[in-house]
Amino acid sequence: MSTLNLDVYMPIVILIALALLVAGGSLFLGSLIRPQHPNKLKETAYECGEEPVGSAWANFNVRFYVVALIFIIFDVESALMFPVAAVFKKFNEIGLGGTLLMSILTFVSVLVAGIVYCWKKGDLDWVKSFNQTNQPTIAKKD
Amino acid sequence: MNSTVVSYFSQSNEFQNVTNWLTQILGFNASSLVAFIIFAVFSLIIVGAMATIGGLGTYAERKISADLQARIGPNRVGPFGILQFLADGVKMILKEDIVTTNADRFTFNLAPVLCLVGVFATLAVVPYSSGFMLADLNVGIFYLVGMASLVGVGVFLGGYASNSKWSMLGGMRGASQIISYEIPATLSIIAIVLLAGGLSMKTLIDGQGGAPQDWYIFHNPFAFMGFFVYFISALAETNRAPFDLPEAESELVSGYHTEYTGMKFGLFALAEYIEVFVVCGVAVALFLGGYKVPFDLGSGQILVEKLGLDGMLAQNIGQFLELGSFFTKTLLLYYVVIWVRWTLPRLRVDQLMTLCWKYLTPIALVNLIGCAVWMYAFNGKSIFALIFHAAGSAGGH
Amino acid sequence: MFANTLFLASACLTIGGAIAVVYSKNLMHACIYLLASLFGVAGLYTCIGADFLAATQLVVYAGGVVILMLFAIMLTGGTSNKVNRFGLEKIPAMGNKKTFFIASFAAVVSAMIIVKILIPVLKQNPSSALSPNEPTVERLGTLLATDHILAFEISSVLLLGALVGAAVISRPRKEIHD
Amino acid sequence: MISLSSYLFISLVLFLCGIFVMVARKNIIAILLGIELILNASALNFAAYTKFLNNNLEGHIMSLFIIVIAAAEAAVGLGIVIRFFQLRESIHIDDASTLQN
Amino acid sequence: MDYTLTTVAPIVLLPFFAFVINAFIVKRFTKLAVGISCAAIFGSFLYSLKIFIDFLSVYSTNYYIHKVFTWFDLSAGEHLFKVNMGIYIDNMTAVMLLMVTGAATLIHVFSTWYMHDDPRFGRFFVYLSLFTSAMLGLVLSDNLLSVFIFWELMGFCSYSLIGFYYEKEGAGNASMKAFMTTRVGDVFFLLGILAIWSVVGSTTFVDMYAALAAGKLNGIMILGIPLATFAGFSVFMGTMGKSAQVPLQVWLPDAMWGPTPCSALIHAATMVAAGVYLSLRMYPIMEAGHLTTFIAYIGAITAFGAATVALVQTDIKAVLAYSTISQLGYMVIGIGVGSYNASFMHLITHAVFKACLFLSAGSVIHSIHCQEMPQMGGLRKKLPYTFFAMLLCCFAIAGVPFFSGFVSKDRILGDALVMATENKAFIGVAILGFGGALLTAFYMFRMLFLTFFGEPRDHHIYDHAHEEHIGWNSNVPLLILSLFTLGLFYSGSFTGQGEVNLFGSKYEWFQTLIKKPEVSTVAQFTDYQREDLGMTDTRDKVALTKAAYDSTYGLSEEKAHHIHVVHRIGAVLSIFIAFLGIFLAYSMYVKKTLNPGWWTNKFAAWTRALKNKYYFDDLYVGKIIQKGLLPFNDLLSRFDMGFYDKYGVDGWATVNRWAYSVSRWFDNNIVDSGMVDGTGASVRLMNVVLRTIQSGRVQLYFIVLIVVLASYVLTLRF
Repeated sequence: MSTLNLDVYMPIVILIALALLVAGGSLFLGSLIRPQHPNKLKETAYECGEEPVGSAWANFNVRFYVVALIFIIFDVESALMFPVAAVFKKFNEIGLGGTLLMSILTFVSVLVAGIVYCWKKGDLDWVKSFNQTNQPTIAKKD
Repeated sequence: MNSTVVSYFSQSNEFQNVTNWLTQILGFNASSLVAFIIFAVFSLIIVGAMATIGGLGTYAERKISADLQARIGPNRVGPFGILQFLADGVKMILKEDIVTTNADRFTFNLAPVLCLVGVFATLAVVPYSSGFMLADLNVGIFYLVGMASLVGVGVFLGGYASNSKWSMLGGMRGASQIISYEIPATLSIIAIVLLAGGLSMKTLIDGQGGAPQDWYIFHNPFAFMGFFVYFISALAETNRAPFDLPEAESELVSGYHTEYTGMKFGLFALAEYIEVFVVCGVAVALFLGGYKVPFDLGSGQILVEKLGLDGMLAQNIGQFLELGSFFTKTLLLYYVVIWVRWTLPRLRVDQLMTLCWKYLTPIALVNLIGCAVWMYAFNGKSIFALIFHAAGSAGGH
Repeated sequence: MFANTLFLASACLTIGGAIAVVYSKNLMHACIYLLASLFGVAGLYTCIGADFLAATQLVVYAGGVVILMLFAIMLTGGTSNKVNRFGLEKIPAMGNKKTFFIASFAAVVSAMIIVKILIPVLKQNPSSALSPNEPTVERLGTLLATDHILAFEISSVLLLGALVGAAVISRPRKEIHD
Repeated sequence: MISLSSYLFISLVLFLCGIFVMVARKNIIAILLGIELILNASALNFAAYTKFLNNNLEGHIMSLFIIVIAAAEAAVGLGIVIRFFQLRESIHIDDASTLQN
Repeated sequence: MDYTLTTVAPIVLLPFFAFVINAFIVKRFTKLAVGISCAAIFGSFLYSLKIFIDFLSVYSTNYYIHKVFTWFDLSAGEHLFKVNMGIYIDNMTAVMLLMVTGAATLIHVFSTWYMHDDPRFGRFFVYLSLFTSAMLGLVLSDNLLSVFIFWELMGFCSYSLIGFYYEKEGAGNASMKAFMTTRVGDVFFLLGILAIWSVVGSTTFVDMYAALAAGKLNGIMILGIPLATFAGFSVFMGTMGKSAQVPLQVWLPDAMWGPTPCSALIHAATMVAAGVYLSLRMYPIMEAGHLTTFIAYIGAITAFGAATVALVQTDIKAVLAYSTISQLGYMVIGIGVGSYNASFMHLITHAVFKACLFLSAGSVIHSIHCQEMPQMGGLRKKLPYTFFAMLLCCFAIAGVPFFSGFVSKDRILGDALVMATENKAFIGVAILGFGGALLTAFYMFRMLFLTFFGEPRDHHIYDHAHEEHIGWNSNVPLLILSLFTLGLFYSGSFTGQGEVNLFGSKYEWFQTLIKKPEVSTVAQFTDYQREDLGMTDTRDKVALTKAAYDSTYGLSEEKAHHIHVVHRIGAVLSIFIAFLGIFLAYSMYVKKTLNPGWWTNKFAAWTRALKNKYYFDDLYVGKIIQKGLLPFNDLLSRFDMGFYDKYGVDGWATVNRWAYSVSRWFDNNIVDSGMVDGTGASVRLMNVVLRTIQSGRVQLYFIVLIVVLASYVLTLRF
């Protein structure tokens, strides 16, 4: 098993364990010494001193989702770009930089087309312009 | 494992002796065990150092803000109030732990731990010096990006679990801000990866030199812009001002950790301050020459030749110089981060999104393409190399 | 030693997470368990030297897909049980005894299929001599830039399609009537 | 311990959990979770086979593209779910049984 | 001179890219689009000129360039399935390229004048670019498959161009007619390709010649017909469709519905030339299939029949259209009588003078906005340049010595005469050929005299003829083209050997460069290599000396003498015939010593037949489609209704109904009587059953999927 060279990952595991340890340890330590006087008022959610109205787990605006969507597309794009970018220097040294450059350009430009589309259609605008009346209506009904 | 702590130590004879001795005693190959012990010790050291830096960060923040606002700041605990962070820590532990009735307990407890795990795991690949690196992964920077995105999940879950409207808004905003700004940051990183030709931190830093003209920030105009794009995105990713929308106290009370008290809040804060350090360290490693020291002092060769020092000793001195170099640059950036916080007003949420998607991301894409074209056109030479080459050929022969 | 530990931990995390996803009664918790399971899968990738895949797993799943799912859960009203204006159960339950029974039937049947297919494969006993792990990033990059260049380019078109399609679908729109 | 059969076993378990979730749940998002599990199982299989059988990295490429496709699928799938929710105020799978309206 | 695929590709790709770019920008930047099209075709022309000059500098019959690459390879083990694509350039291709690009360039230039006030000015050039690039691709192709691809592309373009004025009903019908008629030929062509592929395993010309030489095609029968005959006939059917031979000639006269420049392109450089070009390439197969007599007669009938129809046409473009069919007939005669290079030469010369004629006609039509010859007359003074160009072209087409038409047509007729002396079967061909030549001279000069001579018959039109609107871009193409109607350019010698001879000489470049692909000698072509990218170049330079020429065309002394004598007779005969035709036309339409009305009255039935184009259209529409296809259609529909519906569908319904009733009884009495009580009709019951299956519940589908898969997999034995 020593051939697998997995020892490099040791510190990561150790650090994750340490993080759990620090968090758990401090919480456990605190639970021994800290006061514990819960009452009903203390355990209500903060809403500027008023009684909380309803649950906070309500519907949210869909534009959060659109942002996350563009993000995940670019995330995946970067995941594909990383290895190609890593070999770019090597390819450039052996004289294949031009072809790789072209393929990177193609790849990126297609995605740029996507973001331009979203830009033009206003998906990137957080506040929609006022003459645009396509605000979500159902989501706000209840 | 070519440039981690263990490999650095394994250069010395004592390490071999200890390993052999342990192997004889225990009856199996103990190199892994020794490595584990060394890693554990150094992880503890780093975590300790980071906790201190995080704590000192809070102190520095208050002190610097006081300076900027012509106040004195904390001055009671210890000399110049420097032990203030210890007092804060003790206070955190002693505070009552409140979980609201409607909260999702499991998630509520998990969220700060997730943040902390994400940040601590990134510490493994931060290059402190050429010999003092916990893990030199082949995918180092990419791994860092992945682990750092755990913080977004933590923030979101923290906001969700509280079941408070302020928290929920803060959590949603925080998560979408973190993921949004990850894009320009990642694109800037890809541009540097293009220049360096590898993902491991060692490769990224070895492509640079000690002197500023060898840093990637001055490699070409696009990388120069890329540094600022990365730095702004990093600020936003760590929810620092002027991007502290998720915890905007004037509108969201305290954002996603409104309902958190005591040590759980402390964990969020610790994670945030350490993350600031990490992103500053990454900025240094990627753009500002990392741990490199001018005149190749880091490897100690010059000390051996000029001063006739022992090889191992010279190397150790070099390591400390490198550590100093890295920490100096990083802490300078850390200072800039705090400075920015108290100088610039907070952005509105729509300005935040506009800045990310309509300015930083297109600029980062242009930088990426520009770096690729530069690499292709000038065969990977930096702008200074070109200028020196041109000047040399103009002046000489 | 460490390799085995890492493998066991990852495997436990993976399987435990997956089973927790199955038995969780709360959608949000199920999502977190899924995250744990995906983390375990990343660990399993590292155990066989697929370091880049592991990092991709972290970046895309932990950073991307899980966040997206959490957002989607919030956008569809969180996990609280409510009754909507049609009198329907708005946020459906995570299943009941009947569906679990059917699901276990389906799982057993598909397990039979897979085992039936796998047994001859395992009987051939492929060489279990492990080759040492090597850095994969450069090789992957070379493969992506040469042999699989078409897939690389076409995946950008796929992503473009996904972006445009999903943006169009989820764009806020005024309802035509009512 | 690290062997092909153990990897196949893990991916089998992942796959079965995915199937189970897909069939047992009535919540569309939960079903998407199950799909993610299944996709992960297949990606893991590819990586394991390429490690234990031939050690060229074709399987890694395949896994990489599975991850890419899984992300795209999640994006579009969740978009559909959100749209459906906007129309019907429900994410019950049995409400999504008609092609029109 | 080292051509590869990538260096030759611009010839095709320049117009093609012009097409692609223009398709996007044509709406907004019409002028720019037109400029791009013209520049692209001019670039192709320059490149073709370079290739042509390079080939001339080698000056060898055997020199050729053949590059192949593997398009796709689906071979699995023994089973080879590999499709190659490539280019094949020999002397013929080089000449053809020059002709196509040259004529197309001039037509493009002319169109900038002719179409400039058309609302769809830009779109016309989009089509022109695609059309030209398709033709160039066809010419460069080395195999039948890519020929077919470009062939169909041209079919589509001609469809678009003929129906360019799609507001007019006639144009729409004409485009449909052209498309459908050529489609009849195309189906046969495809059959021929498949037949060849099935035996040769490749569609490349050289492979085909090699297979022919190796005797692979011998003894293979398809439907009781020898393969060579079948394939040759099928491919020739394609030619008949594309090159408008009897009986598929009906589309070409209607093609004049398109704008005149596009008619010029179709009739001269591209579409109809493609058919003849293909036949020339496939000549060895046709020869091996003993099809020459058939081909010669098809050609002769076309040549003569079309000429007779042209006699009575009054529309200037119709006359030209029929003259095209007639001249194509001569080319086909040339193929039939083995006059290979004369046929090809006629293709080139005809392309030049026919393009010029059409452009001149376009000039006339655009100036007076009228196409009817009886309303013209006396335009000589109004349109002097056009008149000059048209005069030269009429000399050429009529076969007056020193003009190109004489050089090529005379040789075809001479060879026909030679064949007639050797083989009695060809006597009819020769007679029809010479008769057609007489009629050609007559009707061409009839057209010329009616248009340009005499008194203006319609003063309104005459006065409004506006020469002043005619710019350089209309006259220059005409004059350039008319210059090339001189025979000198075709019968001259590029090597400096020998004199320019009235009857041609052994050293004229056409005669020496264009050689019939002889199957015995083409076997050497098989040794070309196919490497991965196919960038191999097997060139075989043979300096052509007189001795080499004589040995190649080695003929016995007496036979050569015989041919010489017959050729001389044929030449004298055709000169006589040409002048006779011109004289007749002159005396009828200028001197008016002969009254054309008398002739039409005398042969009234014939005139009617001619006016109705020998009733071909009526035959096709009235007899074949109405009487043949529609009843068949009826039969099929009756079969459908009477058999399928009655026994198949209704019977199945009966079975189903029976099943419903059984299941209803079952459900009613045994399963759940309460459930079925409400559902009266069995159809509704079935509805319910089906609805439960088709519930839209994805999970249910999924389980069914798993179960089905399991039941399949678990029965397998590994």
